[in-house]
Amino acid sequence: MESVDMSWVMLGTILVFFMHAGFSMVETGFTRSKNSLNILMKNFLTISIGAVLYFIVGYGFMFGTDAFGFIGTDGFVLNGVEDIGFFIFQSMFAATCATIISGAVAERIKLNSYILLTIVMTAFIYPVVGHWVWGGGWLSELGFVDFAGSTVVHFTGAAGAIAAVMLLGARIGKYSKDGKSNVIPASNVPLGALGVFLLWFGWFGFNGGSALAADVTVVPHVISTTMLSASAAVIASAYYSSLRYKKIDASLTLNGALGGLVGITAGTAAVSLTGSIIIGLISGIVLVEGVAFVDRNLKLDDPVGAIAVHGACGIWGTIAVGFFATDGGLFYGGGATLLGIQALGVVATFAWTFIMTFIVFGVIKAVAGIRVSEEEEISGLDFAEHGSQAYELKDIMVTTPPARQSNTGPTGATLVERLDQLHGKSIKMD
Amino acid sequence: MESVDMSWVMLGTILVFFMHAGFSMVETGFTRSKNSLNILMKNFLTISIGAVLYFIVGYGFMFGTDAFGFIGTDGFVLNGVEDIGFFIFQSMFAATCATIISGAVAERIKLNSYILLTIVMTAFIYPVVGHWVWGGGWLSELGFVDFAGSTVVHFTGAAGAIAAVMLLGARIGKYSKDGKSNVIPASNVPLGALGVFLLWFGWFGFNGGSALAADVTVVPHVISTTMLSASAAVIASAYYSSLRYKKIDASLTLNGALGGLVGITAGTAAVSLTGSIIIGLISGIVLVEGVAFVDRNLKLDDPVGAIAVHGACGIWGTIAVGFFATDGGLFYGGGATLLGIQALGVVATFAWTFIMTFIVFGVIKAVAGIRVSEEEEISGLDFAEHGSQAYELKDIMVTTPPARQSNTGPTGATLVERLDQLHGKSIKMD
Amino acid sequence: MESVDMSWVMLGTILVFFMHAGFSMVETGFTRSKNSLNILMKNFLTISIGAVLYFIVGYGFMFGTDAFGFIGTDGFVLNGVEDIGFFIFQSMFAATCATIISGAVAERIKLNSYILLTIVMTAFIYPVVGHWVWGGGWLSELGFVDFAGSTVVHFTGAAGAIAAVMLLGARIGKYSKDGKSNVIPASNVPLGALGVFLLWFGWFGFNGGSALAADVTVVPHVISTTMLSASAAVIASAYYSSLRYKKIDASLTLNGALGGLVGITAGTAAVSLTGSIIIGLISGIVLVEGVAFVDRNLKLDDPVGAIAVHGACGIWGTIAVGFFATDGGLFYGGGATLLGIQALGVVATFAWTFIMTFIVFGVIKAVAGIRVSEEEEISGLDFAEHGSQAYELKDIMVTTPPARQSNTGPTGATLVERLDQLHGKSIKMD
Amino acid sequence: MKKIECIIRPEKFSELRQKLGDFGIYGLTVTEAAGCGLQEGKTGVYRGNEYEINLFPKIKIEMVLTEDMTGEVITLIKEICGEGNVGDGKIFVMPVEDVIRIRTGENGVGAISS
Amino acid sequence: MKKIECIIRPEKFSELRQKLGDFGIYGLTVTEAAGCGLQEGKTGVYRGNEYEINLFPKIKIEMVLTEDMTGEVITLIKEICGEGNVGDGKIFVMPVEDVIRIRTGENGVGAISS
Amino acid sequence: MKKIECIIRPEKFSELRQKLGDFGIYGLTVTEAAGCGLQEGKTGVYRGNEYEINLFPKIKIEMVLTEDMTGEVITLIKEICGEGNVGDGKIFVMPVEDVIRIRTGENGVGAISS
Ligand SMILES: Nc1ncnc2c1ncn2[C@@H]1O[C@H](COP(=O)(O)OP(=O)(O)O)[C@@H](O)[C@H]1O
Ligand SMILES: Nc1ncnc2c1ncn2[C@@H]1O[C@H](COP(=O)(O)OP(=O)(O)O)[C@@H](O)[C@H]1O
Ligand SMILES: Nc1ncnc2c1ncn2[C@@H]1O[C@H](COP(=O)(O)OP(=O)(O)O)[C@@H](O)[C@H]1O
Repeated sequence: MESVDMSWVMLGTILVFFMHAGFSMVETGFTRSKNSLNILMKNFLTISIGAVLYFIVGYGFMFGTDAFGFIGTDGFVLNGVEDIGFFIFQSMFAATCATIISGAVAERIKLNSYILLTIVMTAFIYPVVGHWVWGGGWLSELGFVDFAGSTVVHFTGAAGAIAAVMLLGARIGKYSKDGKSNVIPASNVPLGALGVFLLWFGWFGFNGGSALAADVTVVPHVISTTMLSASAAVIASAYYSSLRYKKIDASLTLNGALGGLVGITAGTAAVSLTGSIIIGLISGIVLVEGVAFVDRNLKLDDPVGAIAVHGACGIWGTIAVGFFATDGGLFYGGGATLLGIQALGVVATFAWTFIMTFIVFGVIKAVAGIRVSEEEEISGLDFAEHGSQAYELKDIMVTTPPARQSNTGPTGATLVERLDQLHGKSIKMD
Repeated sequence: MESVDMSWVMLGTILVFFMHAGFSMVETGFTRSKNSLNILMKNFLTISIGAVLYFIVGYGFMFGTDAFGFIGTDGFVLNGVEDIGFFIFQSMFAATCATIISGAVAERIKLNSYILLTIVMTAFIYPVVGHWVWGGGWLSELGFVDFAGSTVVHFTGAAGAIAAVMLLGARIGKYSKDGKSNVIPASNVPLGALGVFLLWFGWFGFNGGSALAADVTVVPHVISTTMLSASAAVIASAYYSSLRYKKIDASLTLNGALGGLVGITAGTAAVSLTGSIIIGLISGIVLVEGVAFVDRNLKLDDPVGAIAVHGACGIWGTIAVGFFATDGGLFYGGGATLLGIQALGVVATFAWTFIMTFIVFGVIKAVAGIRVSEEEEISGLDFAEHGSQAYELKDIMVTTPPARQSNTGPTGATLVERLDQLHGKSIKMD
Repeated sequence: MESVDMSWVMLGTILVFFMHAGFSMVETGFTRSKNSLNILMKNFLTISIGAVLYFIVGYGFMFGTDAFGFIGTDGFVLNGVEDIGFFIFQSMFAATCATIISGAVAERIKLNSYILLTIVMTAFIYPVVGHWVWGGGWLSELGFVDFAGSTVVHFTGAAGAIAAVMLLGARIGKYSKDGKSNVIPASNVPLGALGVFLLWFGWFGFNGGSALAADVTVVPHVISTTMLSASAAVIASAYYSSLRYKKIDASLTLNGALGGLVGITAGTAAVSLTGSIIIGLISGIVLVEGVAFVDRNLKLDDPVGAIAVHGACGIWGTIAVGFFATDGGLFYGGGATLLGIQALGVVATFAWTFIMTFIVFGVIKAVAGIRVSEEEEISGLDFAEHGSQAYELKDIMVTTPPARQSNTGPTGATLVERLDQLHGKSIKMD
Repeated sequence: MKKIECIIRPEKFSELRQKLGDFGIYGLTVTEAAGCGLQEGKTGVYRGNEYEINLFPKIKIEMVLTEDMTGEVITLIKEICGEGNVGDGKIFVMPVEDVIRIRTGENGVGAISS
Repeated sequence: MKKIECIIRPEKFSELRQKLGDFGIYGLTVTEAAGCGLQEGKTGVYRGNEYEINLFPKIKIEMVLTEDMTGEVITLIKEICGEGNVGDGKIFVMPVEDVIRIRTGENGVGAISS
Repeated sequence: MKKIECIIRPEKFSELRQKLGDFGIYGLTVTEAAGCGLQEGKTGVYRGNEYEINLFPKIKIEMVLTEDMTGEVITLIKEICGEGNVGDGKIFVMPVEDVIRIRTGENGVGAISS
């Protein structure tokens, strides 16, 4: 392998890793401060467990010798694997897929149950889909196009999120008895906005690195389509939300940027620059409608909009390739074949991921429970699960408790002295 | 084109993109929290609109076939353009120039009027200056040196900001009736400091990428001068501010880092390492004096110090090349020619940008108005323009409103029951 | 030098620079908000002064012509130095070593005394250690292995921190009279978590760049071991802390990630992927125990856990090479020689750094004082040293003070008018 | 006129406020407070050290009412905010000599009648 | 002695405070509060769902004064804080039995005279 | 029964609270306040412009007590919170007509006795 190609893929690897900082900030910013520590821990554990498990089994299932076009069968613990660079690049994707779920289930899921789900996701559910499309499985045989993972990574994550949220239920207070969807405002949108920038930044590695080489004919094109699609989506979601809701909705516009990125991920190398702008514009609208549909029709409580971003826009992006691919796309006289294959890929991925997640998480629910107690949810997961809080605790809140006892006649000059005699020198804490 | 050069330029592109995260955090951190959403939206829309418009027209005006040394005339929608990588790299610069204005006009400008200005800026005003210097226009013919854009990008942005602020006026309460400049403290300096780091980080791509190739004789030198100048500027502004104001002023020191980066941008490849340290030290002082001058003499209300950072230090950086360029600089026996050309470039750029911006924004002011209502400004732009707020809203603030009506004798055990009968089951919201 | 190698090292340089953003956010997030500005200024000044001084003298002491295997003797101001890229890469490391101290001494050190220490650290103390190991000094002669600086950079920083904290003492209220270690909660853990991500991200450049070339046989391996060790450490510290303290401690888990990174830094190129996981797991436990030991046994007040992260894990990482190095490690039949050399390196580094820092900082303490006044510490360093605060100041707190004077019979319709007559039109500030 | 100050659990505020409205009382002033009493503190842990939180967040509501309403308002508060758990809170009844509506300058009962 | 509690719009505080000072009154205690009454709520929208904010930020000022000053102080508050818009706020006058200046221990009027 | 309101320096709260506990008083309500009076303002500087901070953070403690305890409690507050520096704070003693314990509904002294 060439040094320059290796460097490019390693750069991509590092950037995809960095997307996890983005996910963490988006999820922390879009939820309430009483659950911030918990969300951060979920994210750190997801990327960590994901990387280790992908090394042990995930990579093998995904890229090992094919069996029935369904799954890989060797290369566990990288046994006999030459290209370590390719492994580490791919391992970042595995964790990305898993972390998508963490946002949708935030503020009420039990940490340990979440971890169990993450384990199955990164070790098995995702690698299988990955094998179908990138590991020489049946979908790749059919000619399914998903350059960097609109379906493989993003839609898979969203499908898992749908199943998880269905089993988990909404946060307390999110839906009124009459089914009205209530507002649970974000705690730190600037942090969330930063997270979106981090994701956007990392995405250049996600899409660009997927060229797997510093190919001058591919990479600049990929960087450009990625940039233009995200930009178009920001514009679309900003103005479409102001059309629909009278105001430019900040958090929807931020989601919109991500929607545009998810939307272009499949076709980034296959569509023209103009095509990428159109895909982005539509992604922005799909996102706004998607959030409304998930929140008010499906009544799935998704605090950060993960299902709309990665699900709705993931589907759109995958299908869009069928229309906009300069080679084989419907709009370029390529007929409907590709379109059909793309659709098939989406359906198959949904079926597999949704069903598997539903079963696995359903079992966890039955056996261990998946939701924190109502009391913990109200007072916040941070104190309950981590014994602490994310933001400053006022000094006055933390004090050494007064010892309880009755007064037995003390002596001494001042009241304080007398009290001190009773209790021994009092320990003063800052 | 070589893979390695392409990779380097793409890395630069990604890093320059990331500078927008920096701008957003600086502007959000240095202003009041009641306007944070609005500032974030401005930044996201600027980069997005900038990228799309630069693709459609900007690139053509800047790098198309020259007409009279003034403007490019073809290559719109990248028609007939080979090097997509160069386009996407340049498009990030266009947005950067526009976003500089957003900080200076923060906390009182109407979002849509700002957007209109941004459109003209990225589509026309900036590309023309860019053509003069980098597109084969008249300034490049004269031998004007601006390696990465102290003038082309930064000073152009600042010149536009001056015009915009003049038309817009100061924030309510910024200046007392007697002309005293009052303090409007920042809401989140740590976020602003993070923004400065993001900008500094991205600047290595801004200057380094401008080599347009992984040239071993240029790039390491550029990275080093960029680093040393910024460092020297931090030291200078920290200690100069403590000399002038008795305290090491944190926000001025943060601005100082940016001043040092702007200051070295023109000469990064042309001056020696020692030269870069001197340029940086002076930039740090120029920044502190610049902020004082803009704020207290010009009475231009610039919440984030954009005019001092990009304007004062932009001029200094461009002129400095005339002194410190190892080839042709005054201090290296190169005479005053280069110095004169540099000065001419600054003047020409100011004239063009200031006048154009003044006209365009003046028209917008006359036609649509550019400033939010006093009431909106006081209560904050976030709620007024986006219907929401950036940071956590206390639960108690959000409640279902009590229905107003007179009591008609109810029956039932407890008061609550009786009230419920009156109103049907009450909907309780979190 | 090859373009591709240069590009890779420059990428590393930029990433290591970015680690300073990480340090700043971790330190700001883990301490109280009344000291945030001060911590940010410390970090900005550290990197800035570090870079400039390393250019002037540090590089020469570290990589100049060797004298007695102890120190370099030329190349000051890069005199006669060819490879500028190598210099700038190394300069980032120097600042990193110094900044480690800033976290441990936070919330009570005098800024200027800290700066003096930083100067000596980056100009002399660190370069000497660097010379021993990387500059052809005696330790490198012995075959001491420290690929990217577990000892050279991290442990050196920690050793300095220990000396500094011993001389400085604990923050007011940290230890009760009876020696009990009290809790002083963090002010912004999400910001701290972001900092950890920034550091982790930058670390890929820290370790990867240390290959000093885009070597396909080394780099992917280094990126992988770095990733796996950090991941393993996160898992270990999360679950070990929950075992030890009943809860998954968020801030310890965040420290754990850094512990795993420090732990793999020495052996990143020398150990197997599996080895890196084991090293990481142990690092996570070492971190948790290290924090407990430093805080409750040594009673060294280290607000951010710098001593445990860079010290305890730095030692472990260096020693671990002796066990896990696939070539020469004890577990690979290499005998105990390497192990002995590694241990010797740790001891020598500690002796030199601790003693030097103790002397230098002791002198500063005697001459200028190193600690702010009790009053300043209680009210916070931000207002005392910078005249301002990090987060929003409520409008009502800032007002124009009422002039004090007695009432001399005024006339006029309303009370307000009469008062105004008395005082001339009152200036109203926002 | 009387001033009723009550200290309640934050999570009860929303419902109480609504019921007061149903009851015809819209005017009130709220402040965030923290309180302690018989309620047992909770223990947290940070970096391995335990700490006790023994001040609990409470909401303090102030209402100035005409004499005749106080009784029913107190009943209402007790019914809505009384969980029966330690920490439910207190109600204080205090005398008020006069009330002025700043907008109109009217005082006495007229100043609080909506 | 009387205690005057007034609930006003935050933006009025700065001027009121200054005028009180001109008037010779420097001692006061301020708390941030939120209130509701006749003032109409405002509607926000977040991710497409509407919500109503019907508690408004207010500033609560507490001043303990000698009987004779209360009248003029009330006038002053009405003049400065009375915009004539719903939501201007209220003034409550309450009895105080004693005041102690912690620093000196002196009580009664001496404790609040500057 | 009496209500004691005291305004103190935040750094004194922890010790005062503990001593009150030693003294048998556990029930109290705290709010963060800001105050001014004779205490001199401090000057800050931001981006080269000076500004004055002349409201100081204070802690406001409210305790409802039986008549007989007020005296000693006041002494205690004076001893603990009296540094002798301007800004130490004030104590206000006010009448309370009734207290209700929401949890049990009991009123009068029984509502505050622990
Ligand atoms: N004597 C008191 N004076 C003022 N406030 C009090 C007093 N006693 C209790 N409170 C307030 O009432 C709240 C609940 O009191 P507590 O004794 O904990 O429970 P309960 O009222 O159910 O017995 C406390 O948190 C405090 O805010
Ligand atoms: N009965 C009351 N008790 C205590 N506070 C009240 C009462 N009525 C109103 N307030 C306070 O006064 C503020 C203004 O009252 P409101 O009725 O909205 O306007 P106005 O006083 O102009 O009629 C409210 O926000 C609330 O804080
Ligand atoms: N007349 C008053 N009414 C209400 N609060 C007051 C009054 N005078 C002072 N205070 C409060 O007491 C605090 C201390 O008062 P100040 O005059 O500054 O110091 P000292 O009480 O030591 O003379 C002030 O910050 C303010 O909160």
